[in-house]
Amino acid sequence: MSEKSSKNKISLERIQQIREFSLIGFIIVLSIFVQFRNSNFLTMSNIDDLLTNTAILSILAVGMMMVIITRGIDLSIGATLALSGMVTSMTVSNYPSLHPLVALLIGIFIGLISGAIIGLLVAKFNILPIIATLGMMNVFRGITFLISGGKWVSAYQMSDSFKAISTGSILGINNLILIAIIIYLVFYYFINYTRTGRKIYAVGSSPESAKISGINVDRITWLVYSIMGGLAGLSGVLWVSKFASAQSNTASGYEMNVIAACVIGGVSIAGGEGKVTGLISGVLLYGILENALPMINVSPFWQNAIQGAVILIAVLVSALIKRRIGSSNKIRRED
Amino acid sequence: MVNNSNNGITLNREIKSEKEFSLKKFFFQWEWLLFLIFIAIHIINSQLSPYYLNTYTLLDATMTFLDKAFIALSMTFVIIFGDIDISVGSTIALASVIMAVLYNAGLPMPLAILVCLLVGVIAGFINGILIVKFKELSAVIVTLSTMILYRGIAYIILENQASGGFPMWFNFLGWGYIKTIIPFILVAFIIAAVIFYVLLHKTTFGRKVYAIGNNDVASLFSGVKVDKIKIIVFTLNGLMAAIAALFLTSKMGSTRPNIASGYELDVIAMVVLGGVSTSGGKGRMIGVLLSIFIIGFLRYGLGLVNVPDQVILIVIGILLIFSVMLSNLKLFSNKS
Amino acid sequence: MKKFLISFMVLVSIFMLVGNVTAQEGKYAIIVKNAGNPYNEKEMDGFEKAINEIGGEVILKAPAEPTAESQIIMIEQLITQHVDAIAIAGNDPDALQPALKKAMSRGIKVLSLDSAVNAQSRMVHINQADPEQIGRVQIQAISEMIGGSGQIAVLSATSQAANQNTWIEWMKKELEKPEYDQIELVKVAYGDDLRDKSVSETEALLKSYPDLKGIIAPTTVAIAAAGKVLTDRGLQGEIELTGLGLPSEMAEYIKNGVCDWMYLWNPIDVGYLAGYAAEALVTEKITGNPGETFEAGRLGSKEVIQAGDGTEIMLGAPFRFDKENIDQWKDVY
Amino acid sequence: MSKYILELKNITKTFPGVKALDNVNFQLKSGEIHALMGENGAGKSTFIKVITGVHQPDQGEIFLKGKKVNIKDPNDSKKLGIAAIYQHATSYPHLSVTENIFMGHEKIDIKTKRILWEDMHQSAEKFLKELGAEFDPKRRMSTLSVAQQQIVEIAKAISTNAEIIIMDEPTASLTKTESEDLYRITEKLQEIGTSIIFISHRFEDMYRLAGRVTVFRDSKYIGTWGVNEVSNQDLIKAMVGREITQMFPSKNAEISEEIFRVEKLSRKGYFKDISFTLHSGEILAITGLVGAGRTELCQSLFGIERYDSGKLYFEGNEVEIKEVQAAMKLGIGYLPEDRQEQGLILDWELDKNISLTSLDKISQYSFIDRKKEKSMAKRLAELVNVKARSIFNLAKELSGGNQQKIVVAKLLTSDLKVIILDEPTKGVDVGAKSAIFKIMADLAAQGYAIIMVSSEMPEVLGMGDRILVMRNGEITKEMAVEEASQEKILAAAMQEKI
Repeated sequence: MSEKSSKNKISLERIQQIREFSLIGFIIVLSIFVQFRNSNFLTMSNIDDLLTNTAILSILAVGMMMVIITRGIDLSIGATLALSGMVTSMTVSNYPSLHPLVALLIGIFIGLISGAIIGLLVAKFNILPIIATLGMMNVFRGITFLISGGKWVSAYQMSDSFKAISTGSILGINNLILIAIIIYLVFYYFINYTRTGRKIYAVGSSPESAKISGINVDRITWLVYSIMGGLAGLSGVLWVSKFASAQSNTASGYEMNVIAACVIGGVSIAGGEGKVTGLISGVLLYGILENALPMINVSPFWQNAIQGAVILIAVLVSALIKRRIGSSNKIRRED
Repeated sequence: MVNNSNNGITLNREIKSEKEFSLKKFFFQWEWLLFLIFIAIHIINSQLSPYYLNTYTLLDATMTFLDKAFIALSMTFVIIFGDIDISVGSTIALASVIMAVLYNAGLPMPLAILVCLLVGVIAGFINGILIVKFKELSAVIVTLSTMILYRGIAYIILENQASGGFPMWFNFLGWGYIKTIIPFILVAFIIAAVIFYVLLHKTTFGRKVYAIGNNDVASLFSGVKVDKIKIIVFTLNGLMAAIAALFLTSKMGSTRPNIASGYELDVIAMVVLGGVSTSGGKGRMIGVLLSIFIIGFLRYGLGLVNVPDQVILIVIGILLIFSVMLSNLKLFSNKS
Repeated sequence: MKKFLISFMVLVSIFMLVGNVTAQEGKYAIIVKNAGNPYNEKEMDGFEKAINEIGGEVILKAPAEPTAESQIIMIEQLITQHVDAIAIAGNDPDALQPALKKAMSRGIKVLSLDSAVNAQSRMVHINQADPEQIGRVQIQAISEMIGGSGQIAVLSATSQAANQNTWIEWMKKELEKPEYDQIELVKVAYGDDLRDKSVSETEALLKSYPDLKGIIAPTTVAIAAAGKVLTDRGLQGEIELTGLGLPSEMAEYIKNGVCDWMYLWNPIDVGYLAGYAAEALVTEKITGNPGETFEAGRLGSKEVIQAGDGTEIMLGAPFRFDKENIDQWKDVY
Repeated sequence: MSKYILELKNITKTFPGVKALDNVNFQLKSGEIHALMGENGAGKSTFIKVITGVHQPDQGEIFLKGKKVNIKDPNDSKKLGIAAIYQHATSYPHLSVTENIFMGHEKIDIKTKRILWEDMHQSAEKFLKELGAEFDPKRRMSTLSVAQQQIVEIAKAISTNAEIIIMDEPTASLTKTESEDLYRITEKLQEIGTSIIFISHRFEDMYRLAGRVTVFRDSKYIGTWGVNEVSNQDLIKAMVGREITQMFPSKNAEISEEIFRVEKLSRKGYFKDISFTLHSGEILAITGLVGAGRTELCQSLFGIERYDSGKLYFEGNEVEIKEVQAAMKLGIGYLPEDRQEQGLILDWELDKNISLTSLDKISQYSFIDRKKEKSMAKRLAELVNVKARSIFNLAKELSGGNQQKIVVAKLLTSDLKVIILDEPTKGVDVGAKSAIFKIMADLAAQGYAIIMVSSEMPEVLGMGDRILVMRNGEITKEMAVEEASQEKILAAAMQEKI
């Protein structure tokens, strides 16, 4: 393959930046439009609500981004979330004096185990991620149902300290938002400033090269699914704490929202590509759509179609931008 | 590198063009394993329920799962590309809703059915054209967006209403029998299955589909109209979703924008269990057919002894993972 | 491969134990909306209790997702098992018609409970409470709570939910009465019976209508979600909440004063009544015509009445849950 | 202390069904450049992977500086100071140059384990400068040219402080000048004391760089010679196992009427105002540096990428070629540069590969006639003299040269008049090369018109009847082979715009 080089080159950072700026631009335009229709949109309290409601999605999106970077996908996170939420809340209802931190740890632990199983299936048994997670989604969901016996855990069965996990706040910032921020800082550092974090990109960018240069591809693959599971487990606890109710069908289908947020945020399903900064704008746009559509009195029957159209447009536009840059840069080798 | 050249130019040698029959190769095929599972399921089911092993039951059982199986036929082509189409459930809803609304607005039923098929074709065509024109986007992304969009349109059209009241003869699709015991849907499915089998395995079209799934660049260089064939396959998938919509709508007698949600994952599970690899280029129609009936009868049989749905889901989930794990053992040749 | 087959068979035979088949005289089946919902579980409990009292085999079915498609498959499976009666809480009033008609044509008695299927698909419906009464009583309650004037909103389940839609229609009819002139229904929002969506819809209501005085949520996920939002924001007393919800889910919010009272019927009784009605249909004590009566165990004598173009059996008035009685019910359902 | 820095004794490695290395010996002197030669499939690649720990030998011992070592994985070899530059670049296309250089041994803060990006960028820049490259280390790897990527690979090896660097066919995709740069870099490495194993097909690489040469054949060690002690012919004989007397066949094609004419063909950003004619029986060689637009021109002539303007005349009639099918219908065939990616479906049997270009010939109403297909495949496979047991062999099981023959067989399924060959001998070993040249000569003799794109001077001069030199998307020189020389071609390929 031959290519022209050295002329008109635009660096990797530049491509990402243009993409992110266009997304942020879109978010701003959308926000102004919504604000125009409902002046309550850009108030502190609504922004607080918006961020709180997006927090869990954003936590899951970080894990999903890492999975997708390694060319994988995880459809089981909704089920893992429900399983962890159910087990934790059942524990809490039986031992009301349990410290909330312990509850969080239980949830993360359950998530980690679930994720580790999937990681094992994908890394060691070479089962394609979409199949492994599709199968385990059924299994986790079924287990949640069996252990709960079809019952819900309701608000009155949960201790106040447990519910306070998601309602409490520090320095006026809701705990959920704080947890999400901490997660983002931790993973921003992990992905950009640790060797293991960079290996995730290496594995996704070229598994063959990674293998030859001595990176343990299986271990990295296993790791990202375990992290994804752990984050889903954490989200499970936050979810049941936030809504003060645990059901076996909690967050059913939620994985699609998370994947959509990642995609809007510029994470490439083909692997190797995706940044935390991009992801934040993707998650924000998704959160704004969820928050704004009810506020500007869009008919509930139109909400689905509008969401679909916005995702499609966001994806197509970003593809066009990339193509523009690509053609002036003649990246003909990428696939 | 197995066949090393070492003797330089010799006289043109005879190259064999007849296949050597290998018993091992013949039996170590994915389809045989599926066949064994298929038999096992029937043995287990008949042990579990006294009602199971009965011509009526078995024939009737097919009515419960064949509607989505139609999509599995064309989804096989999509997955052989290495692509995936998760918008089919929404396409069903959209096609069905438009058909019902137009019928109730006075359009004769046969025309409404045609429109239903046309909606499926258009929905599939849009998927296809977007995937071909935006090669940097994977099919997952495109169909994820249209999945939300198509169902959204169905909601806009019908809001919270149901629509139905179809003529009596329309019931025949989902509920009718031929020769009093053979479900019409089974007959229709067998015909469709034969057509798709031939299309995939006997025609140049099928050969090109495999070629694209294996290596689309080489296919393009070999004169295969890659884009055109991709669009056709996605359009076909939309059409099959519309056909599934006909059977499902007939079965329910009325329609709503929320029908067939989650169908896409059922369909994908059928195809994947059938040995079609989502990484593309591999898989056979026979495997998919076996897997359709394995999942269908397994569900039906366990349902017949009133195993909770969730437990059935666990069984299917484990079956899916185990079978794929087994196929990874490289024991099985799994070629086109 | 052998190992696989053996383990597979073992697996399946374990599940065999779950659904044990014992041959008895009558076979009664119930299909609820979906599994994993305590309300539906309680309906099944009640149904099972009734059939045990009568003496008969009971089959309990609950699809994983609340869809008509999965219920159709279950009806087919029950037809194959030659049950005597099917009681169903329909996920769609019309879409089950062909399947249920097929069942009836095979001599199976079909009745619906809780969420009705259309009159052609059933012999009789077990009505937990009169929809008219359910609709009107919620308006009366909210009016009393907000003092007869102000903006109210409804937070429902999905836009498709038949029960909720009927109730909302009756709410609107009740609102036409002159005594509610001061009350304005500003919006019907849909939380799709999802926790996250119900919460964000509630928040949107609060923000879009700063003068909102009351919320009616005629479904348990929505009323609990609204209860949670109002609790978290300390809005008890400022915005009133009522509707239909499970006592267990609502205990917290009734006790803390966010929701002064709400309504529901006893799902155990709904299932229980369905069980006796099924037996009455099978033994042909009733045929589903108006005026027929039968004994429904501890519920006493019940009468079949005309309702719309079909017939139904009424359980009774919706039950009012408040601070006084919530503790005795919260652990029941 | 042994005089060898690296010594391998009696190495045997077996893969299921194949003995990839059979009792092989090898000795590398400290500070030497040692050429390793052999045909494709001789076991060179496996040999490297044994040294770098990607594969473990079944038998045999490895000594490093006289000490026996056990290399279990690539990390071990890295620690021992061994680095390899593989034939197919092992880069991460999505990541920056810096990261490609430092992947796995990033500079980190000793205490916090934090990656020090600035340090890395700086040393990456330093390494690149040392190697005479001047691109920004923050650039994305996929935006680099093949030669630039090669330099990044070398920088990667330097960054690990490797004492032994193995280069697997580094010049295969490079042009003449790029190769020269590489030679210089390699010699620089030698100067600072690095020992280098240099694997190549090209004799000129060996003569230019190496002090000693080792030859493998059929997974076996054949011998080691001083470069100055061994003749070209002897080496070929050692590699091929027989003598090749004549690399280029004598041409006896009759060049007759014009068949194809290109007038002012342009595609923005790729090539401009290309005009030439082509006659039946003629071999037209197009040469120039990689990136001169040769491949793009050919792909436009074959309808893969559309040209923007210009006219095409085929047998005197004006034609438009907008898609591959149009080109094929006219009788134009194209043999792509990258046979594995563009020419073949590696997981397919030979018969299906061969028939893919002409499915309509073996089908009726779109139904494939397997009998016809098999007999066509058999006939053509035998015609191009593929070494395979049956037409049901998978394409990936064949050697590079035989794979190339299958791609040629694919072309021959249709009735062609013009055949475009893009780098037909790239990565092909000596034995197969001469076979391919013979096929080309035969085709020309049968009246086919042939366009051959090649970067290999001897090939251009040996096979072409007429030579076009391209530079920056334009034709800078057209000459008959009689008046051409290496110097003239090179001057035309590199000259500034006239």
